[in-house]
Amino acid sequence: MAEVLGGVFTSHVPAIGGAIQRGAENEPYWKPFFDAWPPVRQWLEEQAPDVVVLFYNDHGLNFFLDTMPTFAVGAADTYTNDDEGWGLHPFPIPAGHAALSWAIIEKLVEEEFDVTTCQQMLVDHAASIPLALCWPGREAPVRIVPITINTVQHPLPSAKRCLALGRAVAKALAEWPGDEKIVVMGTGGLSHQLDGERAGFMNPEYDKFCMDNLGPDPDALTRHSVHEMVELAGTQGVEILNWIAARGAMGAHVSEVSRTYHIPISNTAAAVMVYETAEATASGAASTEKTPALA
Amino acid sequence: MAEVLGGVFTSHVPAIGGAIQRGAENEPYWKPFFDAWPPVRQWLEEQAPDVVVLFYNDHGLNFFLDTMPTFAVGAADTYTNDDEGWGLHPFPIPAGHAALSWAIIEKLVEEEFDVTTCQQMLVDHAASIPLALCWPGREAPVRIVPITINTVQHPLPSAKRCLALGRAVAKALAEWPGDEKIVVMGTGGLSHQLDGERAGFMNPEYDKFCMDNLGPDPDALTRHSVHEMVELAGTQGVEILNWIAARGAMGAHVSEVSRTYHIPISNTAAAVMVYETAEATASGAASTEKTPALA
Amino acid sequence: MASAAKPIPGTHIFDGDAAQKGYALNAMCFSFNHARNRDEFVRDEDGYCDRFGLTDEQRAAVRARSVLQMIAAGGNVYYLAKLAGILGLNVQDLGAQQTGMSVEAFRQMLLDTAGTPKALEAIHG
Amino acid sequence: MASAAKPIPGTHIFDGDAAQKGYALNAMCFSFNHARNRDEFVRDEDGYCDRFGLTDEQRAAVRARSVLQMIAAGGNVYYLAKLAGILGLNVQDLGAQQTGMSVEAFRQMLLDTAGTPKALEAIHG
Ligand SMILES: [Fe+3]
Ligand SMILES: [Fe+3]
Repeated sequence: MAEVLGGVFTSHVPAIGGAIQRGAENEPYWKPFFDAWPPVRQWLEEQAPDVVVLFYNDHGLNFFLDTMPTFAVGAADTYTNDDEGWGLHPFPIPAGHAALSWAIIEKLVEEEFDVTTCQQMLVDHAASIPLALCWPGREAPVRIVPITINTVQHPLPSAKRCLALGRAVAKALAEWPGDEKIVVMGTGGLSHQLDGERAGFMNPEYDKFCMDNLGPDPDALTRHSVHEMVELAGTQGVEILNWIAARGAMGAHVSEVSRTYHIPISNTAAAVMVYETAEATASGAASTEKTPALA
Repeated sequence: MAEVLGGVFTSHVPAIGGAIQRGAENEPYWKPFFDAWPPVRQWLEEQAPDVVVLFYNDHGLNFFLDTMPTFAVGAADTYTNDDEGWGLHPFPIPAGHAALSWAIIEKLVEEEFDVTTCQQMLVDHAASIPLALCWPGREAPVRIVPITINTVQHPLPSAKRCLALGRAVAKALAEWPGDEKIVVMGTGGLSHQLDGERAGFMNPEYDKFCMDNLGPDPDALTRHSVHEMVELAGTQGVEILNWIAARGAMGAHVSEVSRTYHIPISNTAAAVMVYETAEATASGAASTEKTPALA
Repeated sequence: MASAAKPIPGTHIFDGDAAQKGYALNAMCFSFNHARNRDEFVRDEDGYCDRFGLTDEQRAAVRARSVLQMIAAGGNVYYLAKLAGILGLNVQDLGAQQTGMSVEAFRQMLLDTAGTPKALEAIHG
Repeated sequence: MASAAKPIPGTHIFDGDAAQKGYALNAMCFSFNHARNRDEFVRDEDGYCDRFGLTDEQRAAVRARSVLQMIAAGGNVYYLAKLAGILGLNVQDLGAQQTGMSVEAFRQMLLDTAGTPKALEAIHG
């Protein structure tokens, strides 16, 4: 039986990719952010997942406004990253797990999610950078199922809808007959706004609300409308929708393994969190400390 | 206030387009099908709609399996038909009604439909032929909102989900502040199967069940799963999903204005139906005969 | 993902398994929306199949002009119809080939359906 | 469709109205995923804008290198960022320009946010 071991949640700012490619991880500006990662990598090393189900938003690499899906699910055995126009070298992307993708798609349509299925799909920095942070300097030793959420063109799906999407994915994972060990990933956020006279806006109070509640009570994050989330988190802070969906895919109960919150990375309040499920906790050594240091 | 006057439902077999372009309407093979249309055209003439909300399925002109939406809503002021590879000349396509499209998209996402929005979209014979049948020899004097439903790649949305989609569109139309007169259109079917050893399969009994119930009790059509619909209607007979969604967009109560059922057009059991709403009935002269001759 | 529902005789559900298996063949057929691609296929069929990376099974099916083999290789009839157009085959030709009938017999079968009691009831109310 | 919700100061929701208005500009920016298109834009900016059918308002905004004008003309920052890349501007440069600050002052504002009581609470628990 497949097991969902936990989830890694992280900001995905393009500049992080630049820092990785320049080898700037130890520069004073970057160190506080990159210091979040050794414990995450150790947790992943110990859990040794086979599959990552990765919730993120495309920023105009694969999708354009001609055909803009609310939810898209990759259904390929091969994905690639590519030139996004601002100088990052494409990162290596691990193989896809098409069979699991189709199982997820079947379940999502059965549960009345109107997904767009993508047998060919470029995955952008919102997928490639988190994978490079988890498994630096190599192709991640997992297979992936990428799931994108529209955070670009309003109307966006509500937080409630995104959480429900994740929960339907959880059902698909629970029914999957394979014996893969699965980790979910949610990328983006936290609060930031790149555009408009309010550019540079961040909101640590709302970010803390999200980090405090995502694990024990994710429904708390669904009380805000998308418009309220834009007000609270900034125009791009709505990328928290990816975190909310990923949290939904983890099942009901999770415990916090690690948390880092740092301001600023580029224009963004950056966060890195790991949650694990009872399955991972039961599996042993990994989580000597179940109670988060900072929560 | 906008009014939904009724709906036109028709098969959309490519060969119909060939017959139109060859001027074969009066050939013995074609006459029984084309004889359905003068009353439909007269009804449209009398109702004089401004807008057609058109539910159909793309057959591989606009969408491919790389990016395959369950539901897609056109959001353009201009659409074109194009070469589909088998010799039809492109038909003229009327202008889009992008503002109404966006109002529908807003409502659909609010009602938790995960639509793909298309600001650029080729519309195929499933849209162009029905428009050419309604308004022969000219560009239809309406603006359109095209909505596609995946009937190509399983899993398909259920009949229940398609009816709910249509009903959410009905809400959007009811809230639309414009004063347009609106007709919905649902195209495709009825029973037919092009592929496999069962090619040529048709099922008049199921077709009659659909035609008898679509108006008074569309929920009756949602009792069958998609798999059962394939068994009952044939692999391409599932295009009835477009009819079901269009019916949902008409509101609760409709009366049948006309019905034609003819076997075969190409490999298909062909049907043409018109329903009208109380708004159209109230508007007068049009429907001297509310009780369908054949029902 | 193969459907768990009971099989329907003579009927192939185009599901995820088929869509994945048939991707190259269907992509080639999708390209036939453009006349220049149809011309190119006619001019150099093998080279064109190469360009889309068809599997051996798909190439054999195309070479044999066998619709059932194309479907077994993941072809979807909505896309295959564009290839059929190049080959000058309409959907009755496809139906005849798949059912093992002559085109005439297949056409007659379609016409005969119109005369069944259920059809007469549907047609005449 | 313009949102009925109350406006958020300094914040532009990229909704249907904006998406429709900005289509040509965003399509041009989307094309900048390819190096050859970026080169072509650098070589012949006017010609490249022509090719994508930019509106006068969009062309003026691009010519002025004004992000706020581009947004007013329907630009979406996710796509505009690709144009910014060509112009050698990072998101701090964009932020400074839009807020009317110097880049240094904008950067300092971001750093200052980290020192607020709420931020310290979020950072240190
Ligand atoms: Fe982002
Ligand atoms: Fe069709």
